[in-house]
Amino acid sequence: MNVRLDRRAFLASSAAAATLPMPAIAQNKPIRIGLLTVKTGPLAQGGIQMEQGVTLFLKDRNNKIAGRPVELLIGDTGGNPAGTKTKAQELIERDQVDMIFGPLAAFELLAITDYVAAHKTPILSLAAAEDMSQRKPNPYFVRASGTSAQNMQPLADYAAKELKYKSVITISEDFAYGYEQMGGFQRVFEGAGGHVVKKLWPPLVTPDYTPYLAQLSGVDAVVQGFAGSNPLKFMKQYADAGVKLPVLGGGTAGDDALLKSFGDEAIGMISASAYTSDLDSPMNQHFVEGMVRDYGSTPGLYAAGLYINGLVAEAALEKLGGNTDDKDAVIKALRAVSLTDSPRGPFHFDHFGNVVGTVYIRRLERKTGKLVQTTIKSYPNTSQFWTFEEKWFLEQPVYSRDYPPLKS
Amino acid sequence: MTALEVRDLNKSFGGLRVTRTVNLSVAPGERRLIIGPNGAGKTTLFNLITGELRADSGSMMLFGQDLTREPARRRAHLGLARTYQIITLFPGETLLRNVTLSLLGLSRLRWNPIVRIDRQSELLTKAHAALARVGLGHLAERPVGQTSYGERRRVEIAMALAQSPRVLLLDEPFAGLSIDERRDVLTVINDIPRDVTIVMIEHDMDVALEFAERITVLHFGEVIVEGTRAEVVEHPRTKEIYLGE
Amino acid sequence: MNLWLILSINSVTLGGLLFLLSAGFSLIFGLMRIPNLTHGSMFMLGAYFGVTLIGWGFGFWLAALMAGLGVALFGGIVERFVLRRLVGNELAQVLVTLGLSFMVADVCLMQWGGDPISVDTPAGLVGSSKVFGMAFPTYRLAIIFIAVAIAAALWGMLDRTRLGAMIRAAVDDPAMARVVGIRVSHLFTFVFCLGAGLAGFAGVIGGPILSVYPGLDQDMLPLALVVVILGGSGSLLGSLVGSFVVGLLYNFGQAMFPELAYVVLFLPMLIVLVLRPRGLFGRAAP
Amino acid sequence: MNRAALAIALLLLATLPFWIGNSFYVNVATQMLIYAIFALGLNVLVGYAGLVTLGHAALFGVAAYAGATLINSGHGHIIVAIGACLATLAVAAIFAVLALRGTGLGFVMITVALGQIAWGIAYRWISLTNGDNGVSINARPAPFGLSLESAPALYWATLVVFLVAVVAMAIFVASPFGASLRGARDQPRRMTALGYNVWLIRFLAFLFSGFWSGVAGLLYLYYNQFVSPQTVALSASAEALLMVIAGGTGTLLGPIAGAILVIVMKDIASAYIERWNFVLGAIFVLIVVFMPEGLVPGVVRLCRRVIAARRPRAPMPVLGEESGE
Repeated sequence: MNVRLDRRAFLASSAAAATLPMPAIAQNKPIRIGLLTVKTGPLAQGGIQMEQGVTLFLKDRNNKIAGRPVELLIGDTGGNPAGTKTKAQELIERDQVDMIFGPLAAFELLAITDYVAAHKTPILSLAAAEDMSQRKPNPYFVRASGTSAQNMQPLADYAAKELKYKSVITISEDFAYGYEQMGGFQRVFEGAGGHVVKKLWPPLVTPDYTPYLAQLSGVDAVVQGFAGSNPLKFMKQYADAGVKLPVLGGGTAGDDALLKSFGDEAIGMISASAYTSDLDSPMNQHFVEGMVRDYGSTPGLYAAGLYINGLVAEAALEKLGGNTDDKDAVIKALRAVSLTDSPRGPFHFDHFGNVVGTVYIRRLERKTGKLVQTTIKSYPNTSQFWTFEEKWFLEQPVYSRDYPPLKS
Repeated sequence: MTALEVRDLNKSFGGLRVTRTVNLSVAPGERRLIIGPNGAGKTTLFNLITGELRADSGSMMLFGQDLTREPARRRAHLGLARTYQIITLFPGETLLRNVTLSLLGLSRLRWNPIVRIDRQSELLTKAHAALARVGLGHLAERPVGQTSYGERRRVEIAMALAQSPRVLLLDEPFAGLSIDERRDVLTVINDIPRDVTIVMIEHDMDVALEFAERITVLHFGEVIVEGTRAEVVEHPRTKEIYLGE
Repeated sequence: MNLWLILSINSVTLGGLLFLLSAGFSLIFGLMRIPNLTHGSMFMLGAYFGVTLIGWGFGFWLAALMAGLGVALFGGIVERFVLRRLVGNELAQVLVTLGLSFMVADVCLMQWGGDPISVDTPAGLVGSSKVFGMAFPTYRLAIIFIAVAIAAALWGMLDRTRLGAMIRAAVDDPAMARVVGIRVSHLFTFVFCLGAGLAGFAGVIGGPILSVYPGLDQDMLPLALVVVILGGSGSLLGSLVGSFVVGLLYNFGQAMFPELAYVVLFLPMLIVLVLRPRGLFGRAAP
Repeated sequence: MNRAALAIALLLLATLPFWIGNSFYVNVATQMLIYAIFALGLNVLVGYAGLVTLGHAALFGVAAYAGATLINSGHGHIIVAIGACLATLAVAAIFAVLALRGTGLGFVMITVALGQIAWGIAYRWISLTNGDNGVSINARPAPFGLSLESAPALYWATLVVFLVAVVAMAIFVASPFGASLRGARDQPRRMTALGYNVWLIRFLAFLFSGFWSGVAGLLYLYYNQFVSPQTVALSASAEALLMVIAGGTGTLLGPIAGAILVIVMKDIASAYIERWNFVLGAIFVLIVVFMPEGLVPGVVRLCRRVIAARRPRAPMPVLGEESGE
């Protein structure tokens, strides 16, 4: 059994502490990390991987960071904003955690960002909402995974310059994450001379994509930005409908955690992601091995994101000598972290707390019977602003359903 | 002026004509009996008069006032009250509350969401009086569920009387009662003053004939015979379709 | 490429799948007058059973049948031990089926994890076939045939057998059916099992298109609801028509009014309910 | 006896932030009160009018969205409160007119359709509702200069509204109109023959119910400072309905108990029981099967039985409050 220090385990150990004198606990107060994740409902897939990522990290460190034991407190948000708020209150007010990892979805993060900032609690989230590190920044926010568009901007560059595509149709879920991904793609693709012919937005819950698939024709490629289990459904129906156009995808669309679920229909998909399981670095190999060993699956963005959060926290706390009393110092140290080796390669943070790191363009292939991602190009030091000037970028509206508008 | 006037009333359910051009004219203060075999359309006629069913054609007047287009609830306000063959009370409530609801129906107080219903002394006095009138004053606080069938029949009548109706429709008020209970109910009905016109459906000929002044015989939705007690009893068609059986 | 023709044929495919899902829902609704809120869960449970059975080496079709039977058995247990105690109490049935759907969803999450699981299209039906000179996914065409075949079998059962006659009688007038000596309680169990089984079977059949994931239950339940409202409860023809209407609404609505995708689905349901408030449930009214 | 119990309960409620310790639990208590108000409002329809709705979260949500929109456009707390209530009442009126076309299951299904349409709009009408990401408000309003920023302050404010709601319900239930509503639930035909306008009674009850749902929705906004489409979803309506039914329909305490039960499971037990959704589902099933009348009436029944068993010859205690002198 792997080491899991959740609240029940903690309660058990403190009950033991009540009967047996254990002075060590009193002397060495644990660092408390709150994990906001989703363990019930439709988003549970990503949430469970998040928990696996951080659990593996703590196991690798024997539950110790910067010389102090770590206590992981897990809150199940149920995948809804009100639940996230309640769990954030539980972690901050009752359990007084030193920092929060998570939550998963943008709407969860947006529900608590003001609250977390008011309580000066550092939060290391995976949620990709652009404005969290752009127009409405939270000074206690750190994001090692990236914005929605951060992977898509290099993907557009690759599509236009290397693949020489001239026209595409984009398709993504009808919510902010989808808009922001496709907005980023469109701005860069059109800047490089490409043309986005049509943008399709199926609702998040769409049992059948055929009405949309019927509209995919007359372009060089299709760009899809689905998340969760939707990429599976989409690729399957795409192949079944007999559409032959090449497919480009974002980070969640080609997430490595889906490799075990994809079939041959996904072969050839080119996706851009901040994490790729085929990255040949010692840290990543160690991480992938650990995930395969403990959970039997290739890790994707969610598990990697949380493992990386662990690394970030560790680097920062080591610099502070394990002292978490001054939250402003903690957030300062977190944002100053610069790692050369991590499962996603080297990265550091910009002044908004958003990651600047490598984006990998991968092709999905079948090798020795297994589906794998093969990196075909890397874009190192990619910022959320891509090659645009930050000031100009922030003056533009945030990417949305209709921005940038389609050119006729 | 007639108390209740029904002209050329028609009603069909699907293809089945349950009321065929029925005419009925009841004088003020009259005791009218409506008889007819099962399925003759007696209760349907009541439902049409009270507006619980919409007539396909025809018209109805209450003391010269046209009822035809009035919704059922308005007809109650115009002075029409009824009892049900299948007892229709508020099962979870006390007898007092049942009668109170009946009284409230015609009072503006029914819309009041603020005062306490059990502090309305005038209303309660009236309700107690209505129960006393049918001999149930002592059971006012008893829930309907704990009363006998005969008592419930009397509550039905008490509720109708509480509405101070000008025309009262009684739908088989003796159905299913024991001999003693019949006597009680008959006393109640006989005590109703003459300013209330009564139309009654009844199967029990012994009690009904004693009560009725004029009788209407319905058969397959049609008025076959109408007249005084003697006229109807003597009529050959009556004997043929009803008494002869 | 003719977009409208493609959309039409896709509508029919989705309609076929929805028919498998909602035929049982409609019978349960019509006969027992309960909105069975576990029906989406039955669909999902069937799909997960199918995944496991296929994993054990059973063929797709056999797995679909076995999953259907398994879910039917589960439905039978639910009916016998829970719903049976609550006959006539709609409120309690709503609550209990809702509670059960929570439980099923959580058990599935526990047992099969949060990852979406894809179901391979059965061999022989992979790829696309040419119809009217256009490529259509063969498996989708097969679903249409399955739906029609099951509709025919159900129709035969309801119309030609004694059991079917009893079900029809009980749907039309439960009180009368009891009077003439039909064991309505046995019918309830049978119909509930049948409905659950069909939903479970549909879950496996839908697997290659929809894949299986937590939340599948909540995606499917509203669709079944719309079908039954549009088509009328307790009527096989109604569910068939309703399924295809929903298939059309869904496909054309998504393509033509993407912003109003949900409104397009639920507005017709609302209109039918408002304009024919008793028309569809009228038989239940006193 | 009863008065003493009531006084003690009030005292405990009023002083809760002092003895409950952590502000997290104060917040949980605030949530309980908010959902109790919502459930009390819903109970008017479900319990007293006999109309089961699965679309009430839409009314809750309308108030929250309207409130958030008004706050973000810079309006003061009075306009926010009035505007949110008016918006809720307007939507409730539309819902009522449409839903009251049906009865029984027809009514339920119409409310489902209406709720889903409301959800679709919240989700899709992005210019108004900001879609999936929801609408945030930066700060809680300060009605009459009282800051609601701290957990106890909001708790007390909510407690006041809650007590008003409870008193309003108690008065309503004991009033002639309340009696009319229950009459229309049990014998609509008879009520019509007695001269009642059953449709209008139900319509007004729907508005009254909607009003309290709106009040709860506005408090929810103040509490969370956030509203999103999930607030309006079918599952939110179902959850509220579960509170009412599990606690006991048509009782004053039932919806409150139901709200407490659900919030305890969601907010507190979920930290210790990983499979809390399963447990919540199981609790509902058990309540329905073993206490079909709901938790509060069921417990009262059990207590009576226990008392009766202890004192075999004692007369049945009369617990009905309705017929007080």
